[in-house]
Amino acid sequence: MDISKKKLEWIYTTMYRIRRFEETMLEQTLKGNSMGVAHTSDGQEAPPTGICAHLTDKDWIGSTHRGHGHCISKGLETDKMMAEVFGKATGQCGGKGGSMHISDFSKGMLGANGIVGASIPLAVGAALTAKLKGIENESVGVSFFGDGASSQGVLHESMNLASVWKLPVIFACENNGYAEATPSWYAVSAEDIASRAEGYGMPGVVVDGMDVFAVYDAAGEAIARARAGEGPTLIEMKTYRYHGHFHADDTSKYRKPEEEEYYKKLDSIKHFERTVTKQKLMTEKKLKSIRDAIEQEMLDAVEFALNSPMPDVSTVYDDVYVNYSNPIAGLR
Amino acid sequence: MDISKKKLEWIYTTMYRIRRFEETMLEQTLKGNSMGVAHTSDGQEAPPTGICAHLTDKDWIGSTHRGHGHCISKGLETDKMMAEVFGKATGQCGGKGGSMHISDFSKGMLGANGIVGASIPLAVGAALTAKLKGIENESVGVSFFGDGASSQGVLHESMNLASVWKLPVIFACENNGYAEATPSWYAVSAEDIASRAEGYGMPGVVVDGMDVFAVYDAAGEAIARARAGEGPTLIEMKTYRYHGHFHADDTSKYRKPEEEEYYKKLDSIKHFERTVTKQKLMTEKKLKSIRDAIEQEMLDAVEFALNSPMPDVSTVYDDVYVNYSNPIAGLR
Amino acid sequence: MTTSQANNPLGPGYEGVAGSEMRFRDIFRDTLRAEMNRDDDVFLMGEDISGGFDKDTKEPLDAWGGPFAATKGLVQEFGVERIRDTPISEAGFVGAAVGSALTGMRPVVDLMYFDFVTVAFDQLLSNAAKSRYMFGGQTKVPLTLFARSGAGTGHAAQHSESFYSMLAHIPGLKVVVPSDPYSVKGLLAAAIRDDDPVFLVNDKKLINLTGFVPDEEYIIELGKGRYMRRGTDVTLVGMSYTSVVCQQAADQLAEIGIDAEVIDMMSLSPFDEDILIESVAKTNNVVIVDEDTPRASMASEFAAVIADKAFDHLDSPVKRVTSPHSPVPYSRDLEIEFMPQPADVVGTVKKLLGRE
Amino acid sequence: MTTSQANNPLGPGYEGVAGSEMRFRDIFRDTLRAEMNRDDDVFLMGEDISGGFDKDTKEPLDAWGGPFAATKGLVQEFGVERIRDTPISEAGFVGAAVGSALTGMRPVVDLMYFDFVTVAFDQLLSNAAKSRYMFGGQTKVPLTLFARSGAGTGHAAQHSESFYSMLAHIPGLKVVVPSDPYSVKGLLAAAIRDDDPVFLVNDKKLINLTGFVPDEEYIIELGKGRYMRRGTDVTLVGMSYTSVVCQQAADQLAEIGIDAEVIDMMSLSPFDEDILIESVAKTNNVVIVDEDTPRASMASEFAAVIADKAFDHLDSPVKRVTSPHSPVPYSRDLEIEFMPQPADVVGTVKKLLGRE
Ligand SMILES: Cc1ncc(C[n+]2csc(CCOP(=O)(O)OP(=O)(O)O)c2C)c(N)n1
Ligand SMILES: Cc1ncc(C[n+]2csc(CCOP(=O)(O)OP(=O)(O)O)c2C)c(N)n1
Ligand SMILES: [Mg+2]
Ligand SMILES: [Mg+2]
Repeated sequence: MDISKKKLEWIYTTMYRIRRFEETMLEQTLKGNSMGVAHTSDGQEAPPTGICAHLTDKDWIGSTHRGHGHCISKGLETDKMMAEVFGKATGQCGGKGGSMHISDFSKGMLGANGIVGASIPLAVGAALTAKLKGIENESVGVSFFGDGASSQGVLHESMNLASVWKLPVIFACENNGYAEATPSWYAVSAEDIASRAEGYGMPGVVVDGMDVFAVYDAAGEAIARARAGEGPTLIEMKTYRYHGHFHADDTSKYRKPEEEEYYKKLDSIKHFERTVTKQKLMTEKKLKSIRDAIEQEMLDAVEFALNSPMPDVSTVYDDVYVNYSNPIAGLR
Repeated sequence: MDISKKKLEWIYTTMYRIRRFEETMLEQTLKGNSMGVAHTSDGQEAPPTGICAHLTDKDWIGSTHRGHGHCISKGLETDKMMAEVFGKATGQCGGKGGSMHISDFSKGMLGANGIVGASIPLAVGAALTAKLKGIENESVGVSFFGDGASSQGVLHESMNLASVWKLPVIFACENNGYAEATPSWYAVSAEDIASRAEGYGMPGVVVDGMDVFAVYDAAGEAIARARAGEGPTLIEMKTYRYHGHFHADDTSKYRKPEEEEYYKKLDSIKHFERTVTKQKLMTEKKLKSIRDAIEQEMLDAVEFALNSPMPDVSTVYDDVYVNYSNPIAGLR
Repeated sequence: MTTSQANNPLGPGYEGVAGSEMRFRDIFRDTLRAEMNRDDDVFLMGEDISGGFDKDTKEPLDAWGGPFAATKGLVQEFGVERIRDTPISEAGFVGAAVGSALTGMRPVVDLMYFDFVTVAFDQLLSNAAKSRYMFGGQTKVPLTLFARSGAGTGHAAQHSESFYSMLAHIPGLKVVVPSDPYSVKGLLAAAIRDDDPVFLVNDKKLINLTGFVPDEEYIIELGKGRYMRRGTDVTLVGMSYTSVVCQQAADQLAEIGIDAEVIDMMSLSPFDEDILIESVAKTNNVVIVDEDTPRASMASEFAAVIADKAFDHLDSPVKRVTSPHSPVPYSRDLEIEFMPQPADVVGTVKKLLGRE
Repeated sequence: MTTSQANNPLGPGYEGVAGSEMRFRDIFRDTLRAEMNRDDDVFLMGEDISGGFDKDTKEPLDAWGGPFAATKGLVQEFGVERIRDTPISEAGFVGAAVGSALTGMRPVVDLMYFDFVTVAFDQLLSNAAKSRYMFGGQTKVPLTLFARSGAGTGHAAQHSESFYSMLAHIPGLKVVVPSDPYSVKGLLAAAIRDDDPVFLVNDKKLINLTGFVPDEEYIIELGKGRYMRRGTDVTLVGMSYTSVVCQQAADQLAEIGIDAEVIDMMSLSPFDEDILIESVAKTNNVVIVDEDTPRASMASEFAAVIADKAFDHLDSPVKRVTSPHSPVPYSRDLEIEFMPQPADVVGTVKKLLGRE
């Protein structure tokens, strides 16, 4: 295997962190500690991890409503993420954004986004910045989106733009088979979404999205192309979300138990563990120590979030603009 | 040739009528008799003619800013069209629409449309009506759009919708090589726009859009599929506009004379004339009598338009709604 | 069940009519069902309005039954053709709905969250709203759209909009904003039967509200407001959920001896100028309460109409109580601060009438 | 060239400054050029802003130089990277511009006709306007957009919009509406240098207008209005082209002895409340003139602010002169009827002051 030991550890840490963050967050949400809508991405750890393993803080990613995995892969801190979901002042966005708007511009994370498809052109724009500044080799744009988002026109506009301008963009489609309860076989008129790449003059690859090594390899190739100035790639990763569309969604109403079990067998974390132990790249002990550290991190994150203060209500009026203070406090 | 004599006459009449309508209209516009912006489609006679040859008043078409050819192919009367372009009360829309909004719902013509790409889903909707009413066999939707419009997201959304719902739609792309001055090789990331059809689970065909027989054949097949309930087709017709993007546009600034001459040699009307006379399907005499009738029709159309009254200014306030008279005459 | 309470929301003439206490969400669905039964040309489109299909049988599962289960059960009654699940292509399917309306159907589109109208904005504004006019009255667009608006549920900046003012700005479109079970029944039926495009904006905070609904079939004329409470000291103008806010404020004002009149606009385009003028002519004071952000809003519009046509009746400045000029924040306390609250209305009225 | 006319549009302090009479279109381009020279991060995107490429050499032809030749010549100076022709994908490239602004550039987007903003509406509203707020102030969006608005050129319903009110409604976005060569220079420079998204709406009827422009570099502070004419009898409030209409109306009113004050708002969001109040406090009468359609419009907003904050100064109802609540018609006579004309303003003022 052509992955450094350090990278392997990073991959495992990241995937396990995503898994446990989602499970912990869901638990907390169902307890009433989070105040809004939360979409979990456990099961889908491989796509963001395998891709972001190739990125630095100078690369940019655009994300979705299901953004926690993207955030964690891009290096955001789970305590500030948890606090944001809890609506606390110490949250990543001061409690103003919530689960669907976590972002960290210092880490190259352009924000989760509540409008399906809307973040796709943002990553194209980040890539355009790189091209204009002549730093494509060190700053690519990755746009994460789902199978459902493939039906949004802005994806097609973005693919065409990135292609005609030869921008360093990775279109990273996380096809988890469903958009809410709607199966992709119903809503998507192509067998593989990746097959659409050809019509936009870019390579399209289908990857097993439960296999982080497969994602890592495909992403490595695409990102290398992008950094070399050879333009965009569409990567479709077939994956699966373990929980409902959002915290209160009951998947049994639209997914068969067989199907859920099938994917659990493919579990990306287990697959990683089997692979690295079999190939003697990491010891079970090392794996466990990583898991233990993450468990502690989650306890700390929840504690941090719980103990953090609510934002001051005066912050409602801040940050509408940079250069102009909001003159209308609701005309009251 | 598998086309009835009557149909051949209709095709020639229609193509020549489009040609002469555009030339006459342009002349009148440059004289100042039309008041707005007008886009001519001479050179592009084959696509609408070859397609609409298969349609009846129960079929629906959506059109573009360059809509005169579509209107004429769908059976609209040139005097009312001319009057509309002149902004007269007798115009197809009472002078309220102008060149970019000519429509005739009694003829299955959903209107020219000034927003690039915006009419595409309208044709999908008409096809949906047919499907819901169980009359797909007699009512298909045809969406005309240009190479430039292929970059609008709504095209892709519409293709996907038509495909997943198996609607009787023809996506009729008139690729004239340019969107304003922008060449399609610059703006379109595919060699052939038709190649995108595959990604939407529908057939895509490239046709010589200067050859009305080729268009007729391809359209016949696609429309037969649609009427049989087998779903949509994308037809890309490579064609050329003889005049500028709009009445005041100078093509010499962005098109080479060689290129213009090349297409003039392929002229669809001349090609038709050569073919039918060579194959002895129509006589030169018959062709001439058709041309003469059209020349007279154009004189009549201009006269009708010139002599028609301007709309009463009170009509500004009509027809904003069906069921509610406009209460605000500009608050004056 | 029969009601005779004088203070029912139906106004005079409705005392003693047969009806029952119902949830907003239930009467919404019942009305959709009734209109679909009444007219075969009515059909429904949207994401997960049934929700999910069995992979083998292709049968609909009705797993969601629409956002907030608004259409639950309808697919069993009407089938997948008329309860039509869509891909996430709002511009495409709103455009298709317009095309369908232009060719003889009466589509009803569920846009889920109101915020998503932005991705279909061109189809709504350039096609739905303009077709009749720009084609010289040749055609009509009997299209209904609905979506859920409003802050207060922790949905944050992109799922909490109340920007119905922008829709009401658009000539050719109609906009209605029910505020209780009674009004949603009458307005939804009126919208579906209307030959113009109508957008029904449904505040999320109303969805589980209960209220009296007559059994009989009725429509509420588009463009008409109603009195929710009669009073003499000040007019409170509400729309959508702020009608509830106004009523709560009126209760609190009553306790300190201020007799407020409450108007529920119900329709924003067209809207009821007469009721505004009539009420202000009596009370001489007015506060308009709107959860939409203030600039170029319906609150501004009502204020402008009053400042023009009821100017001579005014004893005090025309006041607006609105959300701030900002996106909607996520955290609960911030959301509460963001939304106009009864206390804000009470405070404004007291200041206005010099009763601080 | 030096001006000293007291009645210049620049207000006090500008007598004697060096400058010259220029066309609106020319100073617009000059300002773009100056800003691009000033800051390498500024670049321009839009359809045919250079226009056309040689098939063999791939060199830009500058065949259009932008709609109405607004950017003609710039591609020669700045090259195709910074004068970037786009496919017809407004949602895509406005979104890309937002992404680019979030990552360190200062994009300027030419949307051609104002009407086309509808296809990019979501990117503008959900991303450009909200990013700073919903991300808790982490970032800024130094994005400028411009487009051509207005009726009067026979472009019909889908190429003649003036719906800047809808943009001004959106928190997080700023909106400016220059009305002459002087103001477009200062507002465009200010917009490009501003760290928030700013939309500059440019009425087509202004494009060939000439006026005095100082040579020196200057910006006009966003959110400030100005007096175009001082008077004592009535305040006329204009914005974009209606500032010209107001001045023409004021000339006509002067002939019958009515001394009108004319305000040009210049910025719609934020806007200058103070100038409105100050002027109405003096004249006690006001007519707001707006080519946008009336419902929930900037005319409504200004009326609402005046009816609240200048209420005690008002001697007469707050009047709006706007376009009708309808799409824009095509035919010339209809278009003229549609647009607010000086005669409409004069008629309204005469009625208001009882001078009929
Ligand atoms: C424009 C828009 N339409 C609809 C929605 C509601 N919605 C949120 S997530 C979602 C499904 C998205 O599916 P997919 O892209 O496959 O992502 P996944 O949820 O599977 O991760 C929908 C319909 C939305 N947020 N934005
Ligand atoms: C959404 C939108 N963007 C831009 C325009 C301006 N515009 C009108 S026609 C045109 C070019 C269209 O090219 P194409 O689709 O190839 O059609 P053609 O003009 O070649 O017939 C453009 C950019 C528009 N009308 N609508
Ligand atoms: Mg999915
Ligand atoms: Mg073209």
